[in-house]
Amino acid sequence: MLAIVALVTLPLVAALMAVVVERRGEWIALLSVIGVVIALSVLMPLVATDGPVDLVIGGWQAPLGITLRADGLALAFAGMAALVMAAVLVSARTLYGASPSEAETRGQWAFWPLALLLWGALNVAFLSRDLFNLYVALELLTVAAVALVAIEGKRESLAAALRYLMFALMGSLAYLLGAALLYAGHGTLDIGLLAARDIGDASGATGSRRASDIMAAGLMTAGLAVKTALFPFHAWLAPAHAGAPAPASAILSALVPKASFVILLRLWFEALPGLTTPALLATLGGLGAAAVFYGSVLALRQNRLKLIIAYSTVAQIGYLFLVFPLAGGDSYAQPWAAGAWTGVIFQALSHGLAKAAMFLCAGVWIIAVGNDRLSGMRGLASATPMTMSAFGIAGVALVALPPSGGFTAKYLMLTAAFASGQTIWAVVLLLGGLLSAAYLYRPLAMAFSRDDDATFAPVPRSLQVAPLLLALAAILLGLGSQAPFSLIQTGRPAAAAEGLE
Amino acid sequence: MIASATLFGLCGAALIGLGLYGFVVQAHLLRRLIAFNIIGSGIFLLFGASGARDQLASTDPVAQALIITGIVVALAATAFGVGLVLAFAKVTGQTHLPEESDARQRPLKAGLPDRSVQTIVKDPAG
Amino acid sequence: MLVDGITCALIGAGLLFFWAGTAGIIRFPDTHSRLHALTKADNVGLGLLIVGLALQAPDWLTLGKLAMVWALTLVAAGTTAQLVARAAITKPAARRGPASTAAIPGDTVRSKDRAS
Amino acid sequence: MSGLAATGFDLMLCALILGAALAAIAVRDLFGAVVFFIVYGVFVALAWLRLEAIDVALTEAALGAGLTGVLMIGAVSRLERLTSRDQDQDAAGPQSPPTSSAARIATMVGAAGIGGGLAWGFITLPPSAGLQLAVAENLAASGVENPVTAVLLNFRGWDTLLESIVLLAALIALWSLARDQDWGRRPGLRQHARPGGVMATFGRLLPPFGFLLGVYLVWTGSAQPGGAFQGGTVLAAVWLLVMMAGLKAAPRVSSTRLRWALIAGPLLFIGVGLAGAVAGTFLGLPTAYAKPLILTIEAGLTLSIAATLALLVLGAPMAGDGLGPDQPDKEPAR
Amino acid sequence: MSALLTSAAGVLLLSLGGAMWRIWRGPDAADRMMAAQLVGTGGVGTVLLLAGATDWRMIDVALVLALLAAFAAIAFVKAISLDGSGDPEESDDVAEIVAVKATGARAADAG
Repeated sequence: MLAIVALVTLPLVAALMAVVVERRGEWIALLSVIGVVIALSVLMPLVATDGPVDLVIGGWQAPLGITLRADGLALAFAGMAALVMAAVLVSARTLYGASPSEAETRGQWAFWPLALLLWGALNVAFLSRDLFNLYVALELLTVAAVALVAIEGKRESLAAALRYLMFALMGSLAYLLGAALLYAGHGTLDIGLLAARDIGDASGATGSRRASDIMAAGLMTAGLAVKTALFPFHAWLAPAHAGAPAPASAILSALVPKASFVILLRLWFEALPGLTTPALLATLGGLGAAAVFYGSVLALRQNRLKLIIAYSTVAQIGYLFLVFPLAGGDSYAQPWAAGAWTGVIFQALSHGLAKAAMFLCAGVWIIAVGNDRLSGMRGLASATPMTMSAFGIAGVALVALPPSGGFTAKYLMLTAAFASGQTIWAVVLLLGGLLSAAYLYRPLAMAFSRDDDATFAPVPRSLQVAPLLLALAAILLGLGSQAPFSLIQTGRPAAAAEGLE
Repeated sequence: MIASATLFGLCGAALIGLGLYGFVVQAHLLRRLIAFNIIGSGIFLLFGASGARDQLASTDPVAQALIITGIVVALAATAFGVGLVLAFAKVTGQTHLPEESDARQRPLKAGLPDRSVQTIVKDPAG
Repeated sequence: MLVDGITCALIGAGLLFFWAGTAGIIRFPDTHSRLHALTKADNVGLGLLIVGLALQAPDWLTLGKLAMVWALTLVAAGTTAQLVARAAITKPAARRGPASTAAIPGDTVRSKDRAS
Repeated sequence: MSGLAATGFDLMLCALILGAALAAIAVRDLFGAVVFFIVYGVFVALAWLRLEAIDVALTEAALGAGLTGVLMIGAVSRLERLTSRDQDQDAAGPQSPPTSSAARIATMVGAAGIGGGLAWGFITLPPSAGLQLAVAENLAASGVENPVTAVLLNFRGWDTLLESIVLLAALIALWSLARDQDWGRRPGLRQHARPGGVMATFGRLLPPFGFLLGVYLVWTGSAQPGGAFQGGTVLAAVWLLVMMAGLKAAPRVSSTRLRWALIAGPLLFIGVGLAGAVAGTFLGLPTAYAKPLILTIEAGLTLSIAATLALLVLGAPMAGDGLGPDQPDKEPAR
Repeated sequence: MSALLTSAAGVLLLSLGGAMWRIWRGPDAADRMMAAQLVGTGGVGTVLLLAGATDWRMIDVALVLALLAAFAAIAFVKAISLDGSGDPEESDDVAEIVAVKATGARAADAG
């Protein structure tokens, strides 16, 4: 129980301390990373063997109080977030670290609390069972994320931050309105208690299918989709993620969309499974498929590395939404639903690790070259071999080649697609993989082409190690998939085993 | 009590619609923030009214607490938004976002002041 | 009963002043005279309302709060009326909207994008 | 009779709220929109009174109508200065193309559809008392008599803790928008007023009242409507007024004392929560100590909220003109 | 009495419609702000009447409203002052200093 408390409060306390303590933000962040890693290493085996652990805050049971629950889904994402944050904090030291003798600068002061607050908000979003508490966490996440986009103060990043803020604010409002309607209708905001009311299941004793419930579900889904940057709400993502400094981009792209996606999973699989209809599932899947193609095509057309990586996120987020049709179907018992659920979580984890690695690689190359244009990348492979291999390995995970975590994900999802007779989604998965190979080929080819005249600024080794470790973690996720696989199964909602609708 | 709750709930729904229209149609960023706040208070009214429709006692205290939290959070977002708009205006001299196509980021044109009046609505009084 | 009657009379008179203020702010031709109308309503209308309500006050705390509301509005109305009037008369800026005059040093638009 | 008068009042209030909102969106002039928005806040506060939600009405009056309005007024003024240089003010530049009337009508239809749908959903909701009963049952164990405060500080204290951190996050985010060379300076424009003038006098006269009111609202919040957020907002307004009247300059963002004040509330709150966690329940307030603990947390929160809100209104640190009684910034504090 | 006070609150509220009209029409910023002040004072009066009609605890809202209305007015006066942070009572030479400083800073910016 103390471990759960540590998981959600340590980053927040660290952020508060980073506000007052001058020029030592990096060390405070490091301490909190160590603390969270310890908490996770206590919690993960415990949860994997004994099942989910609840933390009833203040001792007030829902519906009056708020409960945090450490289940497999929450811990898997919290673990991924901790890995990414650790790597990012190491990489950000060159940009925002300060020696205690120098005067404090704006970036050195602002980056650490913002990154830590974002992390704290993420952990709350993964663990909380209360829809309104999740709203507050999402707002904290949004404010910190937008600030990180704007932190360089360039006109492009300010414009990107504003666009992001406008989208995110509307998303928050839609989500809040939905949560308010659910509370008004059912007198609780707790996901478990909502599930117990069988909302939408008119056949049950307590169930009903009310206009306000359908509206609430639609509004919350739309709001969360905006925050996850699902096509067609993706317009804010690429400029925002590409406009931020590399460590911030890594957090933004790898972690931030995952928070709203986890809430979306919990909403449909745990709280309101009775409200799904085949048309809704197909729509969400269709938007996901559109995102895969549209994001990939846009990634193919970019001439800047960070934009390629950012548009790739649009495409990769599309895969996540395939869980809805894949876990659906029309027969009774659906053995594939659990596979689809697990596969999508693997996809999210693998994408998080690989994408963070790629943005950190881009950061290394920006230091070496001075910008992130593809044309400037000639000869980088021989100049920065370690970073090059990190990028390549991350690419393997992104394209979902074996033995990466991405491959495990695609394998599970493909199996689900074929088993449920929904071949169309299998086609999306396969074509998407080809497209991602295509858009990653261009920077790779450019980096491997020889250019003997090119001179690069030296890059500290510590900066190059972090992305490599992250990329290796993405591979390890596939090689040692047994442990995460069983962790994800703990506390898996019933709908993820029996299928939606 | 029942009647006023219903009335204010409907008023909240109307405010959400109004604010949404304003948010979509207007390009001026400050006006969009105003529209955001109008939607927000519409949501709160709807929420509060739904908790006040039982005539047994006063408005649901949990709903009230959530609304207070919501108002504070909205203010925080608004204040940061205003700061962002000012920073953007300081760098570009503009008060709205440039149109942006997906494929390529067009560079911002600097230095052109925004004097556009986005709404063309007749004065209802005359 | 008598107290209730006095309350009604005072509140009625207060409302009359508020309506007079509103009429003034609609009908008077220029900013300065409208300001005059506003101040009347503020000071006298609200004052009458408060005296009327004070007769109904259940306890001393409420009475004290009523007095504080009145004091607050009196001071605030007096101050702001004077300042707004001065601003409206002396500064052409007030005619069109806030600030259409000089730019401030710390706040000027940078001619070049500082980062690129 | 009473019902009729009340219904008439409610109808009129709804009309005014909608009218103010419509005008805030439709009026041509930006400053007019801001003024309508302030007026709108006043009306919405009245609506909360009609719904017998006095706590919310206080918050709306203080934050919605008050601070947000002041924030917007300042923003309009600064925006006009930032965008009005060397161009004829009324010349239409090549801005984003005005929304076509077809798009406008489509938006209108869509927004009306959403509003109408919500209205329908609202009407078809079965009446529910929410968690009123659960709160009433547990009120005795919460340590306070005001049910809203009980929810905010005890039953859902975790929400409130995160909320106070959101405020702080917004301030960090706002400050991070400063230019690099302005770091360490004072936030916002340098305020100045004629010493001994009307404004300066007002700035001396009002604070005692305001301070009393703010502290009273926090103190009374445990039994009656009021609390840390409402009281903190009033105190923020008082502090802002003192700064605007040129009596005291805003503190530098590099000030360590200021930074401790900003985090004191959230830190104290988390500290109490962690102490509870060690004793067995995270954020658990044992009934016997609940009231003093809540009052302590509220005192800390009030300080932090007041400071944070005031600074949020002031804006990012910047180089000012330095005309006030406080001397110009010669060098940014290093 | 309660009904009478509520009716009085309604009558007061109705008068605020006129102030809304003035905000719409302007023409000056000062006109708008003055009308908003009237709405603020009227709002305070309405709160007081409602408090008398239903629940005296509502009177705190009137206090907050009165305080913050005054504060908004000060913010407005500041906003329309010469440099956005001044006082209309400051003498003209202050205005001159502002202007000189502004040109100086522009020159520094350009150089």
